[in-house]
Amino acid sequence: ADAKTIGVSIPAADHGWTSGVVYHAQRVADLLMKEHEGLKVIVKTSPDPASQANAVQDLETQGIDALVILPTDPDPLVNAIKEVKGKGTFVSIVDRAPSVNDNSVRDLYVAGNNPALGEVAGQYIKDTSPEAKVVVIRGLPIPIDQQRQDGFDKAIAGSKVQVLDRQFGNWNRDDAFRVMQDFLTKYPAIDVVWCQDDDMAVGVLQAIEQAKRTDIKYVVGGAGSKDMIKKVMDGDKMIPVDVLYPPSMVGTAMELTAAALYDQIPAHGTYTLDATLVTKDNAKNYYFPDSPF
Amino acid sequence: MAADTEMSGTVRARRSWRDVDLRAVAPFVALALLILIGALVNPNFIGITNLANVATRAAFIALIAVGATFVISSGDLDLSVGSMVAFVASLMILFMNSGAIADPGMMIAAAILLALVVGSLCGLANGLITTVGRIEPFIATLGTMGIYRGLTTWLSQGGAITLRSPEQQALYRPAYFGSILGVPVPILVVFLVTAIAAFVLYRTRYGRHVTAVGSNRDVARYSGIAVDRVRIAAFVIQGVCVAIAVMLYVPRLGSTSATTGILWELQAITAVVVGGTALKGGAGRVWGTICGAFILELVGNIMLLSNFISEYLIGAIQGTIIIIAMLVQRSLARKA
Amino acid sequence: MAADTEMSGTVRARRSWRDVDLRAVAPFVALALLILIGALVNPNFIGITNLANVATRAAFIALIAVGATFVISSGDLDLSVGSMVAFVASLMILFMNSGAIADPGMMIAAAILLALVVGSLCGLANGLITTVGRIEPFIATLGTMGIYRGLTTWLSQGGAITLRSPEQQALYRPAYFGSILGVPVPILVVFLVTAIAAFVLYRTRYGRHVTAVGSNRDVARYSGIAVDRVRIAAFVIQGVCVAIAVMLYVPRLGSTSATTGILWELQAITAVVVGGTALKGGAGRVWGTICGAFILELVGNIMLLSNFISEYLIGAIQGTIIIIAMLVQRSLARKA
Amino acid sequence: MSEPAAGPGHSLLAAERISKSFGEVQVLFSVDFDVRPGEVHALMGENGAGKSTLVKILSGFERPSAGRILIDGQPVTLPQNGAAEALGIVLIHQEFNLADHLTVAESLFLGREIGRFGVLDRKTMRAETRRVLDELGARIDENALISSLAVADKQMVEIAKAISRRARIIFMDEPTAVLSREETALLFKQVRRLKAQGVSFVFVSHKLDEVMEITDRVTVLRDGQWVKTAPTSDLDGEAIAQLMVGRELSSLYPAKDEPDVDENVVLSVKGLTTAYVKDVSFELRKGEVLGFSGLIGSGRTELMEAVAGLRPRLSGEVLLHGAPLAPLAFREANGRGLAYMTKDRKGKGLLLDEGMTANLTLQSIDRHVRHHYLDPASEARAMARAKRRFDIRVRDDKVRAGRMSGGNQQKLLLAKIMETEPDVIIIDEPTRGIDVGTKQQIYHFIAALAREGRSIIVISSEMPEVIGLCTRVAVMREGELVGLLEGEEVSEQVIMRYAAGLKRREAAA
Ligand SMILES: Nc1ncnc2c1ncn2[C@@H]1O[C@H](COP(=O)(O)OP(=O)(O)OP(=O)(O)O)[C@@H](O)[C@H]1O
Ligand SMILES: Nc1ncnc2c1ncn2[C@@H]1O[C@H](COP(=O)(O)OP(=O)(O)OP(=O)(O)O)[C@@H](O)[C@H]1O
Ligand SMILES: [Mg+2]
Ligand SMILES: [Mg+2]
Repeated sequence: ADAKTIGVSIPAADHGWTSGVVYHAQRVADLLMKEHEGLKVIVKTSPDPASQANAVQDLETQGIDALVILPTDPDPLVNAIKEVKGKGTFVSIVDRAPSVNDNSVRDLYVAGNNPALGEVAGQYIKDTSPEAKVVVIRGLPIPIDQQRQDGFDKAIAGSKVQVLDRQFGNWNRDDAFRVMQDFLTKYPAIDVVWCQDDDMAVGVLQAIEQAKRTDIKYVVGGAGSKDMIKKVMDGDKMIPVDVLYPPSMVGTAMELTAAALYDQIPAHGTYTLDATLVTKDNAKNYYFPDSPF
Repeated sequence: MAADTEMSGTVRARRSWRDVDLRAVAPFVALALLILIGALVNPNFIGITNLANVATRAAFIALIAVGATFVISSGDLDLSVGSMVAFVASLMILFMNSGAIADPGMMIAAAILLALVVGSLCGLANGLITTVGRIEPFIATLGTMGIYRGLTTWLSQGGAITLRSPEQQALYRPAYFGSILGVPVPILVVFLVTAIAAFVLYRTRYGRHVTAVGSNRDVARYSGIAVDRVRIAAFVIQGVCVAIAVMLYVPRLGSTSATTGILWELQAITAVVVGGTALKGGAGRVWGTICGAFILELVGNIMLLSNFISEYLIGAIQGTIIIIAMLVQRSLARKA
Repeated sequence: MAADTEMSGTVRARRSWRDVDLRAVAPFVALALLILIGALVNPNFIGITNLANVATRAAFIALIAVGATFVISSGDLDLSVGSMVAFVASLMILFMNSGAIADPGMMIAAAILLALVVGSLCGLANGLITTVGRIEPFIATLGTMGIYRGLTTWLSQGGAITLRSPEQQALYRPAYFGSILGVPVPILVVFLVTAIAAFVLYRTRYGRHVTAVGSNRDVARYSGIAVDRVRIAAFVIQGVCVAIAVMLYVPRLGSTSATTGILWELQAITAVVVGGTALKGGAGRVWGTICGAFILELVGNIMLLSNFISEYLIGAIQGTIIIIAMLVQRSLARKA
Repeated sequence: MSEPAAGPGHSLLAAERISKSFGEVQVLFSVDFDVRPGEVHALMGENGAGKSTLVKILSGFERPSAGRILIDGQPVTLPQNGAAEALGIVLIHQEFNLADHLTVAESLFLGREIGRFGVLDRKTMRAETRRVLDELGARIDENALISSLAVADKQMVEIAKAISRRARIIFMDEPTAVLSREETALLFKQVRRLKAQGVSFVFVSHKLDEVMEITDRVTVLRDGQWVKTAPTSDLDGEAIAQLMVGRELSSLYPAKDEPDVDENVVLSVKGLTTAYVKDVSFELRKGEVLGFSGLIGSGRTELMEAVAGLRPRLSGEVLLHGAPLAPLAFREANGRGLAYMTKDRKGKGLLLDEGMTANLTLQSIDRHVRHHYLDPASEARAMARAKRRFDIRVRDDKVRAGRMSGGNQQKLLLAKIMETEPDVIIIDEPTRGIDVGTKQQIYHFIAALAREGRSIIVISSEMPEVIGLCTRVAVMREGELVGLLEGEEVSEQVIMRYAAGLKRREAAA
């Protein structure tokens, strides 16, 4: 087989989900290199858009045939991606779509569905507890977080589900603990917590346990960390479900890209992954005990 | 009481007596004002549970900031404390998970000892690089900040490190969630540590030397003080304080991740400065420091409890409040 | 050449001539060493494209750090620059999206002017709070850091602010991606700004005053220098430098969000210190500063180009390299 | 040769062929020096002669480049950084060695705190501090912060610190430079008391009368070389001065030129009151040299800083050339030709980390701006001029100000102020730490300025200086102006009586 290089640019492992991304990217990179002789896969992580733009440039310097990128923040990276694409490199964008997302920017888009993550959570809450009073813990003030909020709002629109409050927990356990403690102080009755991220759910659960409050029926996280999936599997009352937002999507994109490079399948356009609702019944399909996330 | 000890530490000229009095009291006045505002914002605020929550949460930053008071008083700066928390906590949990000791009680004791040793060594490393290597503390500890954080990420492979044994967890949990005579353990720990720190800073030879080194290094050297040793010791004290904070942190969530302790260094330094210690070195105010830590946590708490602030603007308002608190403090200090 | 200008700016003792010589040259030696290491790590490294890329990327931090050199030389510190970048860039893009001016060229010119005005005003605010409010610059600018960041989040309503008109984008793009006589525009801008800054710092009355204020405020006051005005002006210069960085930033990414510029303040300060300026204030080294910015960017670049370092350890190794670079520099400076 | 070599048995401490170089600059050339038990030994020499360097070497703060030091006849290597105190060797530095954030009591015991197991016994230390201060007659609060002390009080703290140590030899590097006659007398009382107990002193001073009064032997250095060691009784002031300078000195003070009574009033202060100074009024005429005398802490510095606009004033008016001067308008005052020279040259006068030129032109930088940029050549010319005019002597032109000898720093500071070409000049302690030869030059310089029609206020703790230079002398006491002496009245006895509160002016004018 001929020598090809795939560059993979992903966010640095700064919280649970991104660490899952790094794990899967490296796992699939090894797999692919075993599968295709002569293929080199270089994985690079970056903490923020500006340094990711640098990383993309540096990958280009090394000479790559394809770029798989999961942008920390898509819009600021469009120019950098276009630069690569302009040189005829095959480009796959994963998860986060820029506002202009057509084939002038990329060849392949593997979409994690952020609005759907919010929508599935909202739908579940609306169905299980139609009159729920909900507090929401958001991530960081960046677009993907906003999309999840929008999806959630869309799902509960018109229902009797009521959002008491929204605050940022920065996708960080300690901050989520703090925010939850204050929510508990502020609201005497809360039915459901939606924190859209399993890392933050860890802090939320501790805060609830400490306050010994029994009014909270359950917590909906998201992303599918092994700890939370395990709880769902074990039938934990506080974590009845999880919304899948698998960090392994980066691996899917890498596999599709490799396939495109070696002309096994024509890979173009958009592949959207579901935001699957994980329940006690299907949980074991999504449990990866070896993953760091 | 707290303010009293502050002042007896450094008795001043008669002429500037009232002046100093107010300067030491100023952070406490700012704290009282904030509590007043909080009570107006939300009736739940003034409840025992909420105040206890806030004080307990402030414990981590307060403990770290007590250590930072030593480092800053001696004229240095330590930016690595946040990632040091993550690093020490990771090692501690990994050790507890290793099952090296069967008895959970013994295991926890050994883990605490390990945390203290690792914390001191991290502090020692900072101290040596800064003094022997003659690198500005800002840069030296920015470097070790990267190193400790990187090692943590590597240990956890980017994910979380979670305490596995439910037995250990159950046994250790009260260290954060428990209370003695109605006072949460973390608050007791903070007061104990601060009292010891105040004693060391104001009543011992070492504390005197810290002030002298921070105030004027040449003078200290000419007075036969081993300047580098004093500075290194301050970094080690900082490391021990970080380890104590970790001891309370681990039982809280029973896990660490790559995000643990991010930006805590800025919060600790802010607490120290809000508490009245000057960044240029010289005079340290330990009680002021923990007051500063409470102020910072209270500001966040009030924001969250208030109903009229857009979540997007919280950062902006927090910044404004800190500036206003400092202005109040300055104008108080200047008046007399 | 760069090092030359540095020295002619601050003429020193003949006896310590070699000594000073080396101290000013040290950052450049560290830079050269790094380039050597880079060449060994990856053959692509030494290519013109790569080096030009790195230099171009370093432009943001370099420009901000040039401003920081003034603030630090005058004995202050500005932690708000990172969020100031986000704030100024957001306003600039919002203005360009507003369609207030039809002609895209005119619009860009007006937007640049706006950025400069907003940047200066942000700097002015920092300066006034620090000097008139008599708040430690660390706290004052930590407060405004929260304010500028919060306002950005609010402006973007938690999302991104993206330049909409493709016409404007196309017209403005060369400001970052273009080159004149083969030299990328940002590199030209950096050198131009640094040359002007060096001139101001070493060859004007204002520059002399900055050094005096930074090395001893009382002496400056007793010499009839308007200390506060000098300090405020340094903050304003910092604001203008941030605005210039924004002018290059907007055409590069065409979009901002609440995460733009996070931690850039630490990078800028690091660049200044690695470049040989002391955080205590006093003599500033502008050329050293941009050398420091290149060093920081190069370290990142080498990490990325090398393929044998675990992703998780990058932070740790980056930290180590910075410490080693400083040690090299110190031992060089001490030798002569 | 002129002196029989002291046998080892006679010397407590002896230095043999000491040389010292800083980098390539040699400042001491094979100097011999010895101290006998219970003697007071004066070390004299021009500014920059190497006196401070020698005493630093003999007390372990600097290492000699060559030569050896003997204690009780045994060659030793002195421990560094004040550790020689354990051997009974104490140095009062020419420049203060106190930390701003400590109190007086804390400073006194810094590095040798009393206490057990590292825990301080603060009560004992405070009481002991009080005792020493009382012995010295210093009215300083032992709990006051060093940063709140006036320069002279800091000097007293330094002296108290040295005296409180159980010393065999005390080196005193210009301890009296900022002290008035009274404090000096109290200091000498202590010196005599300790001397009677067998303590030896090495006394560095530029004040010849003090040297004649207190010392037993004199050693003179010139340009880093040993010139002579002789019993003080064998010499007189003139002889010492001649040995130092290497030439004969004409009269120290120039002829006074009294301004006409109808000469314009250039500076008029009316009812000026600050936190400490109470209701002071005086006038300064064109071409006049007005002296301000008084004890330490009498408020002269505070008054003048308020006049110049460096300190807030509570009430009162200042007229410069007839036009009022707003409070705290120092820059404006500068622009209108008023200059103020501080006595705190390290804290407020010079940028210690900068070179001479940067310091010289700091206040007058506008004169060297051409087309908005600084003209280094013009600055260099100014520097060359100032060196000639004020006899600034350095062995290395690029030396940092902080490393210059004390006297040369003082000259640089004076030069810096004069660069602004002021016509009303307030000088606080003009000759602090300046050698006799240069003193004479400075006095003539001041007189020449007055003759040119400039007006000068001289604040000085050296009574002969005020008397020798000024036609009128104001005396202050505890923040008040208690006397304004003219003509015959300008004499040591009269000034003293006012300063001590034995006499005061009838109802202020
Ligand atoms: N650390 C140093 N580095 C370089 N030169 C120095 C240093 N210390 C002193 N010198 C130089 O040594 C010479 C002698 O200085 P020294 O302070 O001993 O003079 P001095 O006799 O005490 O003068 P003064 O009467 O003015 O105090 C001066 O030229 C001075 O600039
Ligand atoms: N008894 C006192 N009460 C309050 N403040 C005092 C007292 N004595 C002195 N001070 C303060 O100390 C300072 C007096 O020192 P200042 O330097 O003004 O006097 P001076 O006459 O110039 O003395 P010196 O001889 O040292 O030059 C003033 O600023 C004053 O505020
Ligand atoms: Mg001297
Ligand atoms: Mg005075």
